[in-house]
Amino acid sequence: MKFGIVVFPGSNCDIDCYHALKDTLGQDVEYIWHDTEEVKEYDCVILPGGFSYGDYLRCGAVAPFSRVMDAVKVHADKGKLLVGICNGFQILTEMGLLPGALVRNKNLKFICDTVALKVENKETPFTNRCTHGQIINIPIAHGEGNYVVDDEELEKMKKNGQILFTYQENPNGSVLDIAGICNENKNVLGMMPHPERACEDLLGNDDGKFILQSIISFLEGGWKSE
Amino acid sequence: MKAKVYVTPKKSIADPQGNAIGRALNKIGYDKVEDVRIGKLIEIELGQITKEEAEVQLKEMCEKLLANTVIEQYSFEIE
Amino acid sequence: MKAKVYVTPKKSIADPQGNAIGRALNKIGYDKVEDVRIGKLIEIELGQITKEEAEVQLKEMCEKLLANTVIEQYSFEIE
Amino acid sequence: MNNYDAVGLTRDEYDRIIDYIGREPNELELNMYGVMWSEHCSYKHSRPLFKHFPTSGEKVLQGPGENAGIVDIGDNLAIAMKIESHNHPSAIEPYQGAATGVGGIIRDIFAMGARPIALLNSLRFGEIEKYDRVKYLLEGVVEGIAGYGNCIGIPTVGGEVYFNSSYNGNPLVNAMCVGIIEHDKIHRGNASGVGNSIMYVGAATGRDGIGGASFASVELTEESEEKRSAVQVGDPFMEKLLLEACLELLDTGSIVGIQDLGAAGLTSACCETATRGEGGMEIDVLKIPRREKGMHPVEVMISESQERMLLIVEKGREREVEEIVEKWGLHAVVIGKVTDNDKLVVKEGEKVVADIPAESLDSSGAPKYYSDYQVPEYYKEAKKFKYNDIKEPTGYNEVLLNLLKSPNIASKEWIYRQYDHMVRTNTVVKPGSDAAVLRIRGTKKGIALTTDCNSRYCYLDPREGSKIAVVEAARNIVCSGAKPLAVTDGLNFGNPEKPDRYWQFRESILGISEACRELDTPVISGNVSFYNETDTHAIHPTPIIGMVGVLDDVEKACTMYFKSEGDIILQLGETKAEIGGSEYLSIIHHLETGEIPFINMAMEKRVQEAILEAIQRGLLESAHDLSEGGIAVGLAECSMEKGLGAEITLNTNLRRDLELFSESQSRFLISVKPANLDAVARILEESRVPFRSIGKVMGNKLQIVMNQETVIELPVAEIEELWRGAIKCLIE
Ligand SMILES: Nc1ncnc2c1ncn2[C@@H]1O[C@H](COP(=O)(O)OP(=O)(O)O)[C@@H](O)[C@H]1O
Ligand SMILES: [Mg+2]
Repeated sequence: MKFGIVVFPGSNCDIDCYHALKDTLGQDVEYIWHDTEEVKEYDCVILPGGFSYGDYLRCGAVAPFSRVMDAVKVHADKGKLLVGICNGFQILTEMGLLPGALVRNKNLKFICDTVALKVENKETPFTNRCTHGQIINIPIAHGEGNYVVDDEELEKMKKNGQILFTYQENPNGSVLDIAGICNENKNVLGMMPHPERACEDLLGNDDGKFILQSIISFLEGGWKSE
Repeated sequence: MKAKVYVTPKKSIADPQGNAIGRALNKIGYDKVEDVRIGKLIEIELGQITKEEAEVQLKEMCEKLLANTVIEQYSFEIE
Repeated sequence: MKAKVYVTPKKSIADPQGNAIGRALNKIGYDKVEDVRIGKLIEIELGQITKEEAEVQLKEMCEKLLANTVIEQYSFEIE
Repeated sequence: MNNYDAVGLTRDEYDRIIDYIGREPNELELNMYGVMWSEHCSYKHSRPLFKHFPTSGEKVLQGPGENAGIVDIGDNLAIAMKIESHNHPSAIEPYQGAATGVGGIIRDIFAMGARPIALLNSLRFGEIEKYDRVKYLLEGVVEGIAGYGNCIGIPTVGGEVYFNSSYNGNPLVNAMCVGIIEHDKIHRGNASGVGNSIMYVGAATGRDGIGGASFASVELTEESEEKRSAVQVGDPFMEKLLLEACLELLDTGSIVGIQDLGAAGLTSACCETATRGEGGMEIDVLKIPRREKGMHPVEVMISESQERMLLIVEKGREREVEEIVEKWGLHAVVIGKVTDNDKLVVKEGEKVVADIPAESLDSSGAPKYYSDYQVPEYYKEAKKFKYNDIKEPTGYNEVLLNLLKSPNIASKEWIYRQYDHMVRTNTVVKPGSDAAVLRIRGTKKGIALTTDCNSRYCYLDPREGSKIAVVEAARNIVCSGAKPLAVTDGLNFGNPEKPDRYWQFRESILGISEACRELDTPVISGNVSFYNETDTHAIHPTPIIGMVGVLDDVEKACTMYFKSEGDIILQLGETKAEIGGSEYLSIIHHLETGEIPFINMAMEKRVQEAILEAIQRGLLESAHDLSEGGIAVGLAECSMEKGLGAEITLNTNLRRDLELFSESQSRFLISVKPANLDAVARILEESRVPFRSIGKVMGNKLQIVMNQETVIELPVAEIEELWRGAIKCLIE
């Protein structure tokens, strides 16, 4: 079982994901440089947080044109797991792999804090280790995490159980307090909060493990076909 | 050749920055201001290229990168 | 009445955003792009107000709030 | 005759140039001297006093004089650190001024070969309640710091913010960066090896910041407001690429020397690397990548465009350097070579446009001034204040609430919530406690970081106040369980050519030096910013002390918050009738006067050592030093994080307001499990530290009974709401 973390110019949570998976959870994990075409077989690819290409113009707008992204799309199309955290979530919406978009926080400020999330659907590769309605505390650090999506799409997402995490106290103005979603096929996750920042007692919080462990359990249990 | 690209948030999409600026303008006395929306003005210097070509390319650039058509609309002018 | 305000970085001021987007456009194949500068387009809905008044007010708003005249220049149009 | 005035030089200085080069300088040369001999670059008024600082020690691997200081933390690891001011640029364009301040200090750290791991910032603003401009500055500065630090992915883990009328019109923005490095990887800005190539990497050079260094060396007047071309724009994305590229390059062994381009741009970088290395250098301005057309050699040589580095590359390995740099999406170009003729030669193509002895340009060649100094009138006047001059307030609940919501004491959460303080997942103690603590990966160790300076004390008594700044920094470090190691100082003062200001500066240096010597925390780097004054007044002397400490076991890190009900609260140190210069006097009685608290260094050291021992033995639940607002505010601060109240009894002979709000030094609040009380008491007794048990962590109210009378009784939730929301409330 292998994790791959894509490194774009300007990524800065790549190393945090790496440490969380490798040091804390003992997983096999590698960095994937943005400028490669060939991508090995990974079971789960992570687009980490940070400011890819400076996040100039719009967050995550340029990263989809990196050479590696064709292969990442193929990976996702095969039904394999693709996770976008923070900037990674923004990139996934820019690529159209997830619906909607992320705009500036309602208060127009960058917010770094630890917030309470509610798990809305535990029947996914990303949440199977959680209980339904469980509250987990996960850090956020973003200026543009205000999720917007049209009503029609939102209805669809609700019906499909694509809304995975909601904020208990909405920090950024997201519609329906949305903090994290997945695609229809439930193999692509996008979330603004950073589970990789909450994997150690030393840092005061290890709730992030619920999410990363869910992924590991899912992968260990073999592919679930729906 | 020079081009100007205008990218603005779609009507249906909230514009927190525009709202904040609108409120601030009201607060400092401009009470006629009813609505403010903030978009982008992108000025592009294009080299030797025909106007037709420029139009094709600009449209592509907007669709691909300069605007996120889920939330934004765009238009452009070539000088 | 509707107005459009254009705010752009002054010529002498570096525009890292514009440069980065210029480079990105080159990289995805638009090699004719020589320079990109990114500014703001602010659309303002003004209520019942004469054109002259609007002009005076818009200039003030730009100086006070809409543009940071230390690094930006502005212009506007009234429709 | 050239116009030496226009480049900020005096007639005498001009003559000195002629002495050095044996002829009249041309325009380019004159400008190069102008920027290099500006106060900002040459330290001409401050350098003579630096000899007082203790700068060496067993653990110091690099003292002042390089891009940053370096101190050993064991395990073959060391910490690089430095603080730098960006006051004038921030006064004019707060966002970009602060952002480029952060960018500049980060470059200083990775120019040593260290990986930046943390940022701090020390801010001073005018009266926020009174002026919209101050709010604008605060918002802009904080956003600028956030914008840069967050994007580049270095956590901003601490700092301080104070408000005082002396900063009306002259805010202070000091940024500090801390990096980590292995002992054998330390690099320096040396241009050594004749024939080695000088390479330029990073952003193109534009006309920005022209005159920036000389600009920072004049008072803010109407006229200087117009020199706005000096505004530079930060590009954190470029800097991230530059940072990664440089660190990768330094690992290849192809880099002989590395230097960031800061104040005075290429001129300074070339001259400094040349004089530290073989002595000479030759460069061609036509090779410098430019942002604008038609730039004159003068503009290229003194431009302060951001995100640029100079590399001295082993001859023959240029291609290797280019490849790595290109991998990161940047370009590197050869602009010249190292020579050994002690000259800095600038060419424009084949034409020599400047030819000057490199040493004459830098601080060894620049003039030094020993200004006159004079004790100001206010200093003696202030000492006449007696506390009997003020009336004792009635209703201490209200007094405490007023203090807690005053911007100097109120929570700074509105600010640090905008900073990513967690990225890189090493932040063990986040902003909000006394010092930030970071774990050092691959070891059991941690480091603690803080910045401190009570500038009101430094105004009323620059020498004692500066000592207190150092010991307060050390207290914050000690409260988090770390042993203080070294200091970086950001000295912000008024015009040094005025005798009273120079006196303040001199006294302050003497105070810092004494305290650093006593605590064995050498000064390893620093920065001086003079001319922080407007037409009407100077700022309070503000010598900001940035300090690093080390924890051998990061798991033992301690915070200031009460942890559980039933813990016993001890006050260490003695409370005396010391209210001069206090926050209480300022907020409640609107007075900024009096004799500041006395500091007994011997006692201070004993208390600090005792606390450290107790924390290292795992005996303390919390530790917090008492500073602004005295014991009443201190207790409130310990209560809020977890909403735990306290039942406190204070028996005293002092007037009640003095007991509650005195700012006597060397005092701490600790909380202890009853089972550990004896062990803690033994440590304190052995160290001859006075202490008293004052109550228990209990309930959800803060209750203080004094001499049998309840003087304060407030729900923690109420205190907290007010304290947490105060700054936000003032701004919005
Ligand atoms: N500008 C700032 N940036 C980041 N953190 C800050 C800033 N100002 C204050 N803080 C944090 O708020 C807390 C309280 O600061 P302060 O009152 O200055 O502490 P102390 O009195 O113990 O020195 C500290 O953790 C400090 O690091
Ligand atoms: Mg403290």
